[in-house]
Parts: sequence; structure tokens; C-alpha cells
Amino acid sequence: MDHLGFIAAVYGSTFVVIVALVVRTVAQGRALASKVADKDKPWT
Amino acid sequence: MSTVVDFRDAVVVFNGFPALAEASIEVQQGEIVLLQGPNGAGKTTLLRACAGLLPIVRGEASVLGVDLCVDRQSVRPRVGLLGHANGLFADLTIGENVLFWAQMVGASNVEVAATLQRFGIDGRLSQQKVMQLSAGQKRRCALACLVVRRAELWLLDEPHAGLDASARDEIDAIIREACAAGATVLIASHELERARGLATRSVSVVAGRVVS
Amino acid sequence: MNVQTFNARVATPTTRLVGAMAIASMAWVVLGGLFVTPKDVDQGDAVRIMYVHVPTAWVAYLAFIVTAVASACWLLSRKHSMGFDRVAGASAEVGVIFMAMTLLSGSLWGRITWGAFWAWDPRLTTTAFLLVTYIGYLAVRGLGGSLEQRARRSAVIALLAVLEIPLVHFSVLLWRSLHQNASVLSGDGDIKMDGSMLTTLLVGVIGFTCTFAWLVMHRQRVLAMQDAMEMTQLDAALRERANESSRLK
Amino acid sequence: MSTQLSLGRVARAVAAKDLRIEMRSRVVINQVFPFAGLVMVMFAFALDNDDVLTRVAGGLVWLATLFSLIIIIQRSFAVDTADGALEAQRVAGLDPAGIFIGKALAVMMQLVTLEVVLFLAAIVLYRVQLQSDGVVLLVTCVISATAGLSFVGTLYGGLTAGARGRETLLPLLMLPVVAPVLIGATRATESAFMSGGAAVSDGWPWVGVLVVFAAVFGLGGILSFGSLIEE
Repeated sequence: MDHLGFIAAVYGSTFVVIVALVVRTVAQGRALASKVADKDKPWT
Repeated sequence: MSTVVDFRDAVVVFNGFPALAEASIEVQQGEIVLLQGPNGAGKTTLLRACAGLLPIVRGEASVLGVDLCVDRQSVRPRVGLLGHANGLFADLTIGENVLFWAQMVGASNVEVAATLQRFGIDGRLSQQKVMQLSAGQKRRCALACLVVRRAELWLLDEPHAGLDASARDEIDAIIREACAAGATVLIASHELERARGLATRSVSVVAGRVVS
Repeated sequence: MNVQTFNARVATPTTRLVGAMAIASMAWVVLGGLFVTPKDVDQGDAVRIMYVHVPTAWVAYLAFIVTAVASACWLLSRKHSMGFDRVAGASAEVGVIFMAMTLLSGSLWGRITWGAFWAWDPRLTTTAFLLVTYIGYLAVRGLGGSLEQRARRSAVIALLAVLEIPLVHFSVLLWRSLHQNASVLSGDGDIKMDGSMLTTLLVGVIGFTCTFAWLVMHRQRVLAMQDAMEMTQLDAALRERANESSRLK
Repeated sequence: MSTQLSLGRVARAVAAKDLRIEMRSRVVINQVFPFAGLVMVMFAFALDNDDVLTRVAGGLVWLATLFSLIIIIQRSFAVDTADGALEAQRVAGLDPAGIFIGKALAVMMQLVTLEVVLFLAAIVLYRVQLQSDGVVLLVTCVISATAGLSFVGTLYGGLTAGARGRETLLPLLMLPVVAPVLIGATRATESAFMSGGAAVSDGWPWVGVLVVFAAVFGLGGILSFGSLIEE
């Protein structure tokens, strides 16, 4: 595969950023959800 | 006689802090009400809320018959607020400052001249830039701006601060005169002796609540 | 403070389904994009960048549209429901990150195909301006003040951005068309796609859109809980002030 | 009993007030004008080539104008927020659209004066030639571009007035928005100067862009200024 470095950089950076974003969102959600009353969570 | 200010359990939040915590107060037309209380009790917030500047988070509040929870705009031209800041343009002269507000309500030059004279800031003094004035002179100039606006409800935050005795007497006279003409006045002041003599009623503001 | 425990889950069946779809299609994109699909006749293996670059760009633009629509809904709805404001904010946050990724992957791709990281192409320039405008939008959201003030200000800024972006795009378009031959993008870079390439690209768009939807839903719930926390703290502060006033009286 | 004033009278009074403050304090004339002139000289140092300078003179003039716009807008709102006068105007119930138009008009007058000086500086320092048939284009371009810049500047100046970090936030918000003005005004000015072999007629489409821009943001400001300065 030519340009392997470029292709790896694109795939790597994109998916690392997405995974980091997902992990951060889940962590924030967990931390807050344990403190906020269920009545303030209309989706539950 | 109509109710001018009517707050029922009103909550006003300032920087995340409930500066007014379920405050209730009722003021009738023609009253001069003194708000007393320590710094940080919520006097300034109460005055600013009455002017429609701050949103009412909970409770009910109406001023001059306008529900502040629904409409904070239409009441504003009818109230005059003199806060900690004077609201003056430092680079303009006294005369020009007063004239700016006079233009906004369509007051005549004769009225402006009369007001300036009554406040003792006419003649040469009125040609001075505001930045060259003493604190007391600035305060008088700010009050003059309020007078030309012909407000129905006066909200005065420490109007006596930084003034000498004769200027304080003048301000008291002006407030009484405005009141006789039908205006309603709310004063926050630390000059308790003087303000009690002026006020028809006094209430305490304690920790964001109004206590009579 | 108290030992009361709450349901610590933010996910719901809907977000789980969306998340599962996102993971499945992402796996397809990686496998298909890197190994299954053939090389392009002109571009060779560089065409594989397309399978993530095009979907991220699509999501970035979608995020901008969602923010604008949610802001308009907030301004127009009689109740000024804060849900619209939170969706607008959540979408903008996700959009900024995807737009930055788009510019990064695009410039790497450009380095291979045009030999330059950057070209003054209207589409590129508009995307860069979108990124800066969005960063400004988020800065306005962080200015402080009441929830309503935040919602009103940021909704106005989002709608002003809708006025700004077409003007930027059009003026760059006019600028380039007057001074240069048509942009590098429409040059020899045309990609002839076969079935597997087209399918992989399509799956990529679906997968990234699911990821965007999942992120916005979760982020919006986090924002809702943050706002709820603020209200709880306000209640506590009110109780405290009530105690204070009865003590001082 | 106070009466609500018409938009036109509020705008006129606010513009007159802002211009009078500038005439008294001379902050823009004594500080912003020399600053803009200094920027023009610095460009010459940086580019260090007479032919290049003549070729890009239009862009340099508009860049210097943009930098000065940031300072002028900050000054324009500093006089209002220094002693709570902006809040006083809100309490007085002045029509926000009137305040917006008034302040934008005052900014426009200051900017046009600045641009005249900068164009004279470009003729002297950068040796650009202005033929008589370019004058009409240049004047139209200056007026429409300045209108757009003043509207955008006043809009975002009002939003950031009194906010924390306003010195840095204002350029971040404002500069991306005025990019079309920079592109359009520069191209039109280059046509007026006939730099790089451009024809005067090439500039007119750009004036169209500038006029549309000014109209869009003038209208946007009138509609939204109240929401932006409100607490």
C-alpha cells in the first residue's frame, strides 16, 4: 500500500478522536447521573 | 391609590447566587420606602430587578402594573434607576449629559436649564466635563438626568453617598417634590437618620428577603 | 451529601441501537476502506482517505445545520424550551471537532493528490471559516449569565453565522473564479467508483451520522443534567439564605 | 410621563453623542490614526519591495482599516460601559435598533475619515496611481465597505461589551464575519488603482457583494441588537 503513513494518520487520528469523545461523554454522563435526581432525567 | 411595586416570593439570580431569595414587597403610589440592611443583603438587586434589568427566576413580580416575568421592556421608560454607577459620559459636559437624556424624552431646553439651576450645576459649572467633577457633583448631575426623564418610579441606590450636607438637603427636597407630584420612591441608603426622616416607611432587606 | 443513589445510566434503548449501528458501520468502513475496496486508477491507495474524510465533512456540515435549526426553533417557540438550546450547543461542540478532523484529513489527502496541504478553494476556505465561526459560537456560550441569556445570545449568533457563511463562500468563489483557473479540486482528481467503493462510502456516511446522533443525544443529556444541577444548587442556596435571614431576624 | 421616541431620533441623538465624545476626547484621531499610519509603514518594512507594495496597496489599506476597526469599536463601547451608561440607556427603554444605528453611524463617520487618510498615505508611500475613472468606483467601494464593517463591528461590539475577555473575543467573532468585506473591498480597490493590470470595470461586481453584505448585516443588527445587549 503506498502512502501508508498518510492513510494510517487519517484513520488513526479520526478514530482516536471519536473514541476519546465517546469515552469523555460517557464518563461525564455517569458522573453527573449519579448526582442528579431521576426526575430531572426525562429520558429514563 | 394603586400598587406600584408588587413582588411575591421573587427569586433573582446574580452570577449563580440567589441575590433575592423569595423576597416579597408591596409599595403603594406616593410612598417613599427606605430599604435598609447590610451590604450584600440584596438591596441593589431588588432595585435593579424593579427596573426590569434582571430576569425573575421564580415567584411573581410586577411594577407599575406590568408583569416582569412576561415583559421586562415596557416598564423601563417609566422608571428611573440611579445605581452605583452614575451612567454619565465622562468626556461630555454636565449640560450635554443632561441634554442627551432630555432629547430622549422630548424635554425642552427651558426645562433642562431649570433643572440644572435647581441642582446648582448651571452657569460655568455646566460647561465642565464630567471627568473634572467631584464625586458629589457627578451624583447631582446623575440625579438631574433622572429628573428630566420624569420617571414615575424612582429607584435610588445610595443617593446621599459622597455628598455634603447642603447637597443632601437639596436631594431630599427634590425627592419630596417628585413624590408630591405623584412619583413613588425606593431608596437604599446607609444614611439611616437622614433617610428615615425622608421616608414614609422603612423595611429591612436581610439575606435576600424583605422584612418589615 | 446524602447516600441516595440514582440511576447512573445516561443511555436508553434508542441511543444503544444508534451506538451499535455506529460501531458496526465503522468496522465495515475500516475493513472495507483499508482492505476490500480496490485502488483508484488515478489516485491509487490515497483514495482510501475518502472513506473517512467525506463522512466527517458531511457530519461537520450537518452539525452546523442542526445548530442553526435548533437555534431558530428556540427563538420561534413560544415556550423557549431549553431543550432546543442544549441540542444547538451539543451539536456545535461535536461539529467543531469533526470540522477540525475534516481539515486535518483533507490536508493530508491534499498533500498526496495535489502536492500541497492547502489550496485556496472555496469549499476548503468556507470549512475553515465555519470552524472559526463555531469556535466563536462556543466562546459566546461560555460568556456566562442566566440560561435564558445564554440561549438567546447564542441563538442569535448561530443565525448570524447562517448569514455569514454563504457570503464568505460566495466571495471566495468569485475571488477564485476571477483570478485563477477553476480550483484544483475539479481538476484531474475525479474518482471513478465501482460498487464496493460506493457502498463503503455510503456505509461510512451512515456510520458517521449515527456517531454524530449518538454524541449529540448523550451530550445533550449531560448538558440537561448540568442545568438541573444548577437548579438543585440554587435550591440549596435558597434554603441557606432562608436560614440566614431567620437567624438574623 | 415619558414617551417612547422614534427610532430615527434615538439614532440621531446617539450618533451625535458618540461623535461629540470623539471630538472632545480625540482618542481616535490622536491614537488610532497614528496607529493605522504606523501599520502602513510596517507593511512597507515587511514587504520591502516597491513594485509589490504598489501591487498590493489596496489590500494593505483595508487590512490597516480592519485592525483600526477593532480598536474603534472597543473605544465606542468603552465610553458607554465605563460608567454604566449603556445600562442607563437600556433602563431608559431606548429602542435598541436606534442605539445600533446611531452607534454604527458614528463608527462609519470615523472609519471613512480614517480611510481617506489611509488612501492618501497609500498614494504617497506605496506610489499607487488613481486615474479619474477609478475615483467613482473607489468612493462607492469605500462607502459600501465601511457601512458593512460598521454594522458588523457594532453588532459584535454590543455583544461583547462588558463581557469578560472582550478584548480577545471581539476579534475572534468579528474577523471571520468581515472576511468577505476584506476580499471584496480589496479587489474593488485594486481595480480602481488598476494594479496588476486590472480594469476598472472588474471592480463593480465586488461593490455589489459589499452592498449586499452591508444590507444583510444592517438588517440583522436592527433585528437582533436588543437580544444581544439584554441581560
